Amino acid sequence: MRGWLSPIAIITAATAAYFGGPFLRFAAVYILGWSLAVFGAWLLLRYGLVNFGIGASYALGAYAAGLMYRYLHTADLAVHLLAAVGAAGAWGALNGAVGIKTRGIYYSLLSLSLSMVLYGVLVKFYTVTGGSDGLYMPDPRLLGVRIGTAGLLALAALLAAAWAALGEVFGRSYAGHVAAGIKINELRTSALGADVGRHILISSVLASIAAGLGGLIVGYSTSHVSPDFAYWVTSGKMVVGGLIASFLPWTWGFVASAALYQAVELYSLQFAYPELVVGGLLLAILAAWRLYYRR
Amino acid sequence: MVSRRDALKIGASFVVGLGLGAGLASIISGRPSAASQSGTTISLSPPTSSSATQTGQGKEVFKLGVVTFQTGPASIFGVPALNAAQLLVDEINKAGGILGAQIQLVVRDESGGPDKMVAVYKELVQQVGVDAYIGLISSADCLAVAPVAEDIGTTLTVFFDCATKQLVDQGMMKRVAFRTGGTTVTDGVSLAKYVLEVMPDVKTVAGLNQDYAYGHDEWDDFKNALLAMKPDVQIVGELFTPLFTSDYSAQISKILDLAPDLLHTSFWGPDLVNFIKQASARGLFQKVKVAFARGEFGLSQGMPDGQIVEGPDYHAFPDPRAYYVNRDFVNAYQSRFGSAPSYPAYHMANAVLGVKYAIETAAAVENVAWPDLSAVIHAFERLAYPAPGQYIIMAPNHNAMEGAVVGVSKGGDLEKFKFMYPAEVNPPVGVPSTQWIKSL
Amino acid sequence: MSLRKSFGGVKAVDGVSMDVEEGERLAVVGPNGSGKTTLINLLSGLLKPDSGDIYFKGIRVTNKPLHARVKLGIARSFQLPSLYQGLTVRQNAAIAVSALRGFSLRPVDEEDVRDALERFGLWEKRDLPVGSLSEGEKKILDIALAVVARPKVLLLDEPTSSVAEENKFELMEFVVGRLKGVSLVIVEHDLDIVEAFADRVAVMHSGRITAVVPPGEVRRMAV
Amino acid sequence: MAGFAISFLISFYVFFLNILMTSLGMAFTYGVTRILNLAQGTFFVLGGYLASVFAWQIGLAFGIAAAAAASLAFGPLFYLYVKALGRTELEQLFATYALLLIGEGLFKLVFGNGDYTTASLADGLGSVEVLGQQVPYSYLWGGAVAAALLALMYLLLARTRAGLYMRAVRDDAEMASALGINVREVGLSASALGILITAASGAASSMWQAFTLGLSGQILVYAFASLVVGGIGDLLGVVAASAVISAVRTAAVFLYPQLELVAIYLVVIAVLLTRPSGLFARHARLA
Repeated sequence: MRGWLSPIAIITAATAAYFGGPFLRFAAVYILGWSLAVFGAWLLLRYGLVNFGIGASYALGAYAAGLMYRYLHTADLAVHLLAAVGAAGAWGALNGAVGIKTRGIYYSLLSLSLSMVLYGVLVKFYTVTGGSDGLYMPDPRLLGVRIGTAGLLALAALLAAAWAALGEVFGRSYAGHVAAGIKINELRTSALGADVGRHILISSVLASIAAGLGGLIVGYSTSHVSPDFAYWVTSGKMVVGGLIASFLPWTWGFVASAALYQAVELYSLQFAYPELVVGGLLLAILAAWRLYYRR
Repeated sequence: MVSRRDALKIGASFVVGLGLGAGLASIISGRPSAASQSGTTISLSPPTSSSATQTGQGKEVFKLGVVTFQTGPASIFGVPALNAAQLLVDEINKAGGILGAQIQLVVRDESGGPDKMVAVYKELVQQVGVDAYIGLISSADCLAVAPVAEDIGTTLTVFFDCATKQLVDQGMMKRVAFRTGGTTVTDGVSLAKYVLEVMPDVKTVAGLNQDYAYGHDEWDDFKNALLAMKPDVQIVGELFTPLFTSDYSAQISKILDLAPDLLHTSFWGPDLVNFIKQASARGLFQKVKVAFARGEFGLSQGMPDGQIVEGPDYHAFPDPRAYYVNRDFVNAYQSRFGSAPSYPAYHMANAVLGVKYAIETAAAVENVAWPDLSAVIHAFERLAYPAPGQYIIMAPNHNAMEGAVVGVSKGGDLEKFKFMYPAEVNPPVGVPSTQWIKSL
Repeated sequence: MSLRKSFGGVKAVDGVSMDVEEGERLAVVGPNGSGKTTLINLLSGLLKPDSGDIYFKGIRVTNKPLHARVKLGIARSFQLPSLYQGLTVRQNAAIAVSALRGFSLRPVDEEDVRDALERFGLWEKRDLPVGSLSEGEKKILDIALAVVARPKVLLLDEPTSSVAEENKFELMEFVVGRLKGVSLVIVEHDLDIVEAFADRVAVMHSGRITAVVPPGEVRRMAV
Repeated sequence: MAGFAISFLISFYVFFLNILMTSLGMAFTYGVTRILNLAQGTFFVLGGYLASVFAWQIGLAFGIAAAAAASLAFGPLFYLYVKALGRTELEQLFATYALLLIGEGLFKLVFGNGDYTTASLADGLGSVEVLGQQVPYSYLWGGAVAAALLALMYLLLARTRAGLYMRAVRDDAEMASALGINVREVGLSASALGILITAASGAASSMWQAFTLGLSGQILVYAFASLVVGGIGDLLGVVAASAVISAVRTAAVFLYPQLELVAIYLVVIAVLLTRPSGLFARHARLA
């Protein structure tokens, strides 16, 4: 039952971050939020699906709240959460339904194209969405009270813990085993009685909701959402985060991988050649993975 | 289970990784250091008045955060800007620093989007503890960072380049945030005025701009200013292209088809170069005159003669022979980096000098060794100071009233300069830009 | 109504009509390219027929996908054992158990996994990666995975191919002994096996069933 | 009307050429090795950078040829790199993503942040006037390079033993291996060739396109699109896909320019919804 320590570990880490000063508090919220998107990418990787459009869900979660605030002037957290889950869930269903027939590179490109259509819409409808400048995200309120940094950190930690718990359950579950089956040999899994399309559809929705909630949290933490959230490069980073997570043996691997990626990316910005720092790190991770996990 | 071959392979890849790491380390340590070897000293700073009457504790090190593009297509702006920052900081430090405090640059890359820029802002302010922050070229980045800066409210924050008018129109720079440059309104109005001077009979105009907020703003401001001043001008086409398009042949065909008297574009970076190359190969410049809002970088890339190019600053204006501040800046920049400073370098100079003068002025006014933030803000709101490109006049809306240089391309340079005075090309404080443009 | 399926201009199955009785073991024999595997693919739902219909216990299953037929009771094995490479025997069985459950987040019932493997004597090998099994064991595991669904009809595609000659008989005996009451459709080359285990034999040629005979007469037909 | 038609045709042709140039090498490499190379754009940009540097020293044609020749060395290196680090498809994806980032860093280190192009030299080639429209010769030469590369690939695949092996590996790597083909060596030569083609395309594109930082990733999406629309592993499919994409995009610019940004993606979505393995896929997938 060691896996059940994951949610506890996440909450503990978030609590520790709370006492680490304002920047660490912010960084913890940002990382926990981003990690939810990584979870989405990771979940689909369990099926062998490389989703280069997961950023669309991430963007939708944040835009749902940002647009709510802009047009309905509501900063209510419950409303925002519902809107984010609804928008991202619907998008996940669309992506899943549309992607059911495609696999491999075709699936990747289909999801990328879908997300880029959303990106195009967000940039194009300048007067509605704020265009490339993006939207302001308010401090969320719960029952009319600002939840503040502490509240946001608690929210992020709870969400991440909840999804870690889901990941733990998933790993042991029938559904998780079917995912492994689909990844290795889809036809065989289908011949054993699994409705592959249905599994992928449900997981797409779950992954999309996770990413949408992640976008909402990151949007709150930076008070801003922009179409960059939906750009395919953003999705690419999440896929890389998901890949690192899949190299890690723990259920909270998605949080660890998000923390590692974001920390290194932020750290790299102080150098004249940041790409070399991030690229070098990825190489080192891959080499380490190859060294330790050889069969 | 690891075979020898595989072990070797992994070992080799590790060595490659390590080599890369070592390479990185050497690059990092090899980045241009604070020590300058240039012989010329810029005589920008007035003698620092550190007299015995001052009270309070002075500062030894002044940490200055600078954030600008070092990677990606926009590094064509960011690199000259950072160069200018390093140059000026070295010169200021050599002359004794700011009130005796040596400036220490803390540089970050402006890559990763607005949310990453908020993260970087918080890191610099809350973690590194910079004394002032200068940064940002992208409008979206500024719009994301401004509310956060005001919310934290502890650190003087100067936007040096982002040209979005929203910062002013929506009053987003309330207390700690300032901008030492103009907006797209400055660009559009100055360009429109110049166009009407050199082409008084212009009848038909088309626009070709990048399809994002900046491109739309540049075009709207130019178009509206032109229409306000000459209502009989006809807009025959408004084209927008995705950022970083490599092929403009369809747009060029369309423009040749429309055959306007004038084409307006605010293209920058690879888009600007691609457009100039492809348009001149198709003979567009023989048929249509083009007004460039960001054309300076195209001058060395084969821009044909006779095209209208807006500064906002240009290294040959104000004439270095007459204006020593620009002369010293151009000479020092040229001898250290091998090329003349481009306009982002001037914008950075505005910001660095603004921070320095605001602090020194505040200290002098308050008669303290080191002024507190509110004193600096108070001083900055009313500051006017000489910068290499022009005299910068700060307005109470925390935005500089910046003028603009417009000229005509000739042999890779600009000529027939006209300087548009700040009051000519900026709305009065408190007047929304759209309303002001209509009244031109 | 007879089943038809063609690839490009090639008629792989060209008008086959047949029935399988409950508990019956029907062998399908015929030369390479006579359409035996295509027939299995049509029956299992891997391919859709160009024309014709398939009924199972009175239900038309012609357009039902693979997984839906499995739930009705039609399962299949593969000519080349189709196992989950890189996983252990137990993990393979766990996937087979899970495949019948829909998207369920409940933990996998280890008893079911154990039952599935014990029935075919593979429980002792549960922690071995499937790659390290012998060819015969792979065949058995492949069938064991299909049997998890408790099919009424099991389609066995060349169950003894790639197994060493001397082990074929033993293998079939072992498998058939554990499939009492299940109707079997066996595609097979080896006539000795067919004679020993089939109740009826369908002879296929050029996509058609040319004769259905008792096992004893197969040799005469083949000659 | 003739003027409009010709300007449409020119635009169509040029964008077609652009897409084709970016996707040919990628289609080739992916078709044979099944390595989804996120760093393919890096080699395209490398070709452009090298051509721009060389062309100023030794002239346009030699510069482009020299850039292509220099890139020959990178093919085997790339293959070894990927094979050493990534065995599964996901690991390979990871490895090429790292390479994309490292490539960007190295470009900045070596070439700085300027714009590199040979367009000024290509201006010297002049242009031909067709119905009142100037058509620069550089585009025609670019088309010739693309045709030559296609012909080279076709001859190699159809007429040589190496090509036979590549086709065998492309169709079924396991079977090819069982038949005694050294899959590794075939993959090595295919990636070397794919990278050569990509770099040569980039070098030729420098006649009308500027190369600068951040381009490697931008290019990738176009290459992906034509690869997927065309159906993997078919050269003519890639040509046809490039034509389809260019036609739709050019029509969008002329008729409804607001759609330019998303036109290409809409094509991809439409194709994948109706033909999940590409418009011109040669192998039927099992249901």
